[in-house]
Amino acid sequence: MKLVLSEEQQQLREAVRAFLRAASPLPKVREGYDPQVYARLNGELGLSGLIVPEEYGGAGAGMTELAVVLEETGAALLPGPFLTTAFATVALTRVRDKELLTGIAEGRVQAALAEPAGGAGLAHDGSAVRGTLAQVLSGMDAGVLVAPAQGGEGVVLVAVDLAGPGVTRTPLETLDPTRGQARVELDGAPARVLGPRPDIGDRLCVALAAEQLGVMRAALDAIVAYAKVRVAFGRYIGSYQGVKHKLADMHGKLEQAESIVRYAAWAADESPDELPEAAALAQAYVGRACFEVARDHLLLHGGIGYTWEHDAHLFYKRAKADEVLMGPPRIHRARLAALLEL
Amino acid sequence: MKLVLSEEQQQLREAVRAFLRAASPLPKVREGYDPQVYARLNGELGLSGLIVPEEYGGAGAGMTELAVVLEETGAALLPGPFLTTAFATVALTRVRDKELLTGIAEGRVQAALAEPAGGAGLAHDGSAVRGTLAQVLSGMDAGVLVAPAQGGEGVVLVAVDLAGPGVTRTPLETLDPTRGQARVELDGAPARVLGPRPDIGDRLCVALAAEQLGVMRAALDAIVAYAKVRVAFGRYIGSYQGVKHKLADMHGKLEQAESIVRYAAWAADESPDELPEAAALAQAYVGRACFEVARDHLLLHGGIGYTWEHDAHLFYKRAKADEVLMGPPRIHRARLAALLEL
Amino acid sequence: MNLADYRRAARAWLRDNAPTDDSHETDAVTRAKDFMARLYDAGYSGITWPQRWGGQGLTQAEERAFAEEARDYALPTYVFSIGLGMTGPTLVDRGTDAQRERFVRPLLRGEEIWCQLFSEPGAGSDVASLQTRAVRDEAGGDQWIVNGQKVWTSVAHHADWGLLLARTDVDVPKHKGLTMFVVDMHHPGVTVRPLQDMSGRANFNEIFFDDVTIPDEHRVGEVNDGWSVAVTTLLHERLSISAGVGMGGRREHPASVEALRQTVDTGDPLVRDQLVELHIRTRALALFNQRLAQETRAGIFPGARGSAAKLLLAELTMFQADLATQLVGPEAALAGHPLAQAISVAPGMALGGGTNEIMRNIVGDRVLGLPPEPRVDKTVPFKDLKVGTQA
Amino acid sequence: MNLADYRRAARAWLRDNAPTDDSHETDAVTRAKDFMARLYDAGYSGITWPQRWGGQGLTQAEERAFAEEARDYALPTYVFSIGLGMTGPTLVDRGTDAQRERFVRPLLRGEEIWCQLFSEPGAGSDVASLQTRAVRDEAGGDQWIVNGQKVWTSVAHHADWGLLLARTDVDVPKHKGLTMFVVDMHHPGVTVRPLQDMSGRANFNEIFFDDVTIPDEHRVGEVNDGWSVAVTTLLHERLSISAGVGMGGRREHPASVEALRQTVDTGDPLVRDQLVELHIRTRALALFNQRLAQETRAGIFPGARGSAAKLLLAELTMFQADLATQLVGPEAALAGHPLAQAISVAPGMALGGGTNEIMRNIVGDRVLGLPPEPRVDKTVPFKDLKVGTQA
Repeated sequence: MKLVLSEEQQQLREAVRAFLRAASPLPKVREGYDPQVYARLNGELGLSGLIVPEEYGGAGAGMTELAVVLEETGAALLPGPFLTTAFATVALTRVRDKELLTGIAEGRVQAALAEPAGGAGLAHDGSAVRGTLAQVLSGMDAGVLVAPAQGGEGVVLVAVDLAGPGVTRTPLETLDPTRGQARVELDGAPARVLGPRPDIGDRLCVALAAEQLGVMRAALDAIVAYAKVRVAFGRYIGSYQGVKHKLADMHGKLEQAESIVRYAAWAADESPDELPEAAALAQAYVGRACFEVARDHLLLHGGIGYTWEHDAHLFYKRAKADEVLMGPPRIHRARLAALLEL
Repeated sequence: MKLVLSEEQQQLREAVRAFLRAASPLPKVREGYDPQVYARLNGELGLSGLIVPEEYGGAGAGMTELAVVLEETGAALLPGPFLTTAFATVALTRVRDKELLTGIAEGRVQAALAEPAGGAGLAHDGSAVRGTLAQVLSGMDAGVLVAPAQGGEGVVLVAVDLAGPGVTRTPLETLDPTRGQARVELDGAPARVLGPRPDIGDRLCVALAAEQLGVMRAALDAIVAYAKVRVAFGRYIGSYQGVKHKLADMHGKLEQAESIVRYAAWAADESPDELPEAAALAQAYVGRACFEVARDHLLLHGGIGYTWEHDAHLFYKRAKADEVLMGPPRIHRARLAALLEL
Repeated sequence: MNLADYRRAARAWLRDNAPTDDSHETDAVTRAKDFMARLYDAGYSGITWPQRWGGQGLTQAEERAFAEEARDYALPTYVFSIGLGMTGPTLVDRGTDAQRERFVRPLLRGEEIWCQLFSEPGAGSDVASLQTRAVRDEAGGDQWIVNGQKVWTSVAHHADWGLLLARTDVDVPKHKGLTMFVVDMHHPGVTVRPLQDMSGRANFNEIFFDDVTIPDEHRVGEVNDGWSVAVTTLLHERLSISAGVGMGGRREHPASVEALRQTVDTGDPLVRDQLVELHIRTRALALFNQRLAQETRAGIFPGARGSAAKLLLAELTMFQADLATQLVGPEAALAGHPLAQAISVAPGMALGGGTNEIMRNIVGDRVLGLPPEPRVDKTVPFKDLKVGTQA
Repeated sequence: MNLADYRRAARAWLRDNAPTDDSHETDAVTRAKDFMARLYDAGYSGITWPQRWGGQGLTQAEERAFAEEARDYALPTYVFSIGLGMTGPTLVDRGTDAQRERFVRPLLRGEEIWCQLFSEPGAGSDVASLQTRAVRDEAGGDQWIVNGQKVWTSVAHHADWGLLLARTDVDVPKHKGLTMFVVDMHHPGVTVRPLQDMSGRANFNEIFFDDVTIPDEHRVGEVNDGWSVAVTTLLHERLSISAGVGMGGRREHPASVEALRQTVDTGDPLVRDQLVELHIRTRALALFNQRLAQETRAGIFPGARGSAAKLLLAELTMFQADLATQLVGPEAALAGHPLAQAISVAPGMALGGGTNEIMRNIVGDRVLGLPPEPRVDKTVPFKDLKVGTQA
């Protein structure tokens, strides 16, 4: 088991962190998805091809490296389809037809994966799909939809050009102002069958947990920094045990969350037997801890944290949106119960 | 709805509190059940007859008054069969044969009620009972056992002389050193059938919650007093927010617990339709709150609270023993779910 | 008139005069002012206030009777709430006779709207560290010149007058250099800017003062004795908040047990148990509030114990919005979903009227009598004190 | 010898020499001393300690290799743990050559047992406020006379020597008037009394000093510089605690998921979910501890982050005993039930080695770099300082 980053992985982290600090600071995050930032993410850092196999033009890295990157994009609250494209890439590396991977690796294609909790919401006839997806993450920003669809030979994964015919996209305003969703209606939209639907749920759990780890880390950093400069009653608020002890508890959650994310990513790469339990653990622990830390970071800011112009609510809302992204969080606990054969 | 004590009820409270402070201080509590204290409780305060109807020599008071008294006996961690005799009295006022009530009112009889969660553990043939009761509260201290038994005409309540033939009592050492339990085996012990088993579960819940309210109040009082005299790093520990804020949260639990106990006792006396929900609420909230307060009161004492000679563990253990007295606490939550038709 | 008659008369008046719907055909403030004038003329505004200044001079009993009769109506008195709950009582307690004469009756009749100007960006929980300056200018006819910024001001965009706490001496400790004023909100140099909260709504304002003059006759209390006046105001604020705690509307909350049982899967025992937990906490706090209310009626003033109730309400509000979104799942993250709004406004209860930390200090100090924290800010001259946000 | 050979040799030695059962046929201390002598003679005691004083002069790598090989054995080294983990390293770091010569080798060979005498009834978290006095008596041949009381002393009833922190000057601030000594535990005037904890066991002692003399040559460090020596000892204590955190035995705990799934009704979905919660918390902390261990092996010293792990362990220990008794119900309240013991000992983890509040301070100050609390006790002469328990 490997819970500590290698030197290369640390370098990757530093590079992504430095890039995002400069290219996507929080004032810019409020402006939403910027394709130019994505172009640079690919051009300068090659992130879009990170987990694409080398034969399709990618770097062939594993979940451990993807987790390192998602932690940073999470900490930066990077807007746009980065997470969902990572989800789609995880899916695309596990189907027969891998052609889309090249476009993703080159940064030409942003793909949105729709993976509704309760099976396929679409039906296909070999060349076109019909059906409605109620909530597609970054559905307005992505160019290609990757989704499961029911056909004659069972459930397969299909790819649909979101700018093509038969597609109606409706933007949904979301709690999280930094990342939107769309309702997508498909009425005979041309679709390409990629192969049988792969089993990727565990890896999505790990990827999302990595983003959540970043969100909680950045939220804790922000409130710790504020506690060192904000004064009340003549003392820095961080010197009051009422604040200090809460921050210490938040730190304990962060340490445990990071340990779990490293473990789950390692399991995805190296120990598939451990992956299901590790993935369920990651969502069950990290999703909750992320919201709790983001919540307390907001509350400890006092009144200013309640204003729209302060950034605290951005972390709080991303944390809540992420917590329920894959369904009511109890599903991860139920899965743990099943895996532990309780 | 009445959530505030009347002047008479406040006088009752003061009288019981003053008596117990003098007659049963904590060093004496460690010596266990003292029948002489009970004799005075009856002689000077008439407590044994409190809820016995006047026609049987009692004061004919309601659950509201009983709750006031149990709060004080709880706060004092009074050893012996006071609670179980109160339980038995609640039962005896609701059966056909009320003869035992006179002895209870006079303080001659201490009765232990055995009310196993899962129905009757005993069988009777009209004149004698057989069977085993695994845990009878104050079973070594009481003179009479009141318990449900299965007979030809259904489940009835029977009374058994615990000093009589066919009775084997084995003292059980318990977590709570201030109040013991006994295993009681009945092998043809002479029994008197009192009448059909009455439905008293809700009232027992309320009575126990009143004791728990007293335990948590006394625990909070003790740690608040200590926080005002104990110094660390040149300051009273109660001046540190780490301690102060925890005590404030404990106070909030106490306020809510008291409100619930007053409400549930009022419902028992005045609004039977509300009683089942109020009683389940009382156990679900007060049982948990009592343990949490007793736990934190112990922890905040620091190392000294971990010693046998300090009293903190007596409250902690009583709180835990009370929490599980009627079964795993989840049963009260399950009952609430059923009553709310969730 | 005995109390029963009083109550009957109030009931009849309300039946005939209370607006039954909240339709927005005419301007809300105009309608509110119109209603307030009728309320005053009928003798139901300022029931316990002194007759000399326009009140009715009656007792708490009449006021309570009217409040109980009014409970089922949504009276449009929101824009007057600061004036009626805080600034008016402060003027009655601490104003000069000239100020009472000038301000109280129009306030009670709804002719003039008031706001309260204490909080600043750098002075939240620690109000007395505020930095807005008032400098005396005797050349200009004994007046004061005010510069600075206030925040979290309700109804300021409608207000005619504001009760302003400003610093008049920086060479003394922070509590000892403050003075209270009445400021004309229509004066040039007063800028009111709506402040958007994290839910996107603008229920509050920021106020900027740029060389705003105030005549000395609008000073409330002595120079540099403003903190004691502010304490009066804050006491009234606490009373009016705790009077409102636990009142009305909670059953319609989208995160209440009643609402959730309609929308979530109660076939799942875990969901059911979470609703039970929410029920337990909701009932526990509701009963505590009812007990406080019964004690108050019995003459036992709750004092700082109301802060415990406010703390518990803040925690419950956060808990239930959080729980509800977890139970509902992905849909709760859509901006149009009632729970998205609930999770966005939930922190407000913990931040308005004192943070949870301040509430815990109050309960610890005043209810439990715990020793105070050592204070570093009570003796240092304000100009040497660390305030606001700084490294 | 390369590391692989070292490890093989250690494995072979342990296989042949480690006691395989813990039977109590002979006196436990006698058996422990016998084993310790063999361990020392085989070169496995004091692996990293200087050769000059009886150690092996090897590196952390060898020590870790031996510890890993020894993990599966229950070596009877408990009575030596204070000497090996705290007082011995302190003497090596801060003792005189004469002290090292006299004390270190017998300590490593298990010939003499040590205890540590810092805590007092009035000085728990705040060790430096201790009141035990050592007064110099030059008349009696340059010696010190000690009076006072210590508490929470492990293995004191077996100890030959104690490392004693005592106050030698009350006219200076509390940290500046302390001196460290080695005290003979067999000296007349030393009384060791077992201290029963709340579970009824006596794993600790109270020690009373009544005119106990100590020769000045047994002073460790300079007069009034005892606090800096104590800091060395406490650093070693923290290292040896954090090395032990998360090690062994937790799966056999009666409140572990593994134990509970055998005894409680997992047919109830609510019970199952509670076990899931316990699993989540247990795994979260175990993985954190493993990450700290991997970082340590990679040369990243965890420092104060170990206090976060200790805090989490204290909370988990309390949580799981509490949860387990709730799940089991009335039986858990019988003294013979394993969970009755678990709930009785659970608070100990939060109270030994620093309360949860102290741990939170350490994490806040040293990990997060938060500003310190204002300190009132650093400048006041000790005799004027409030200490212990007083109104």
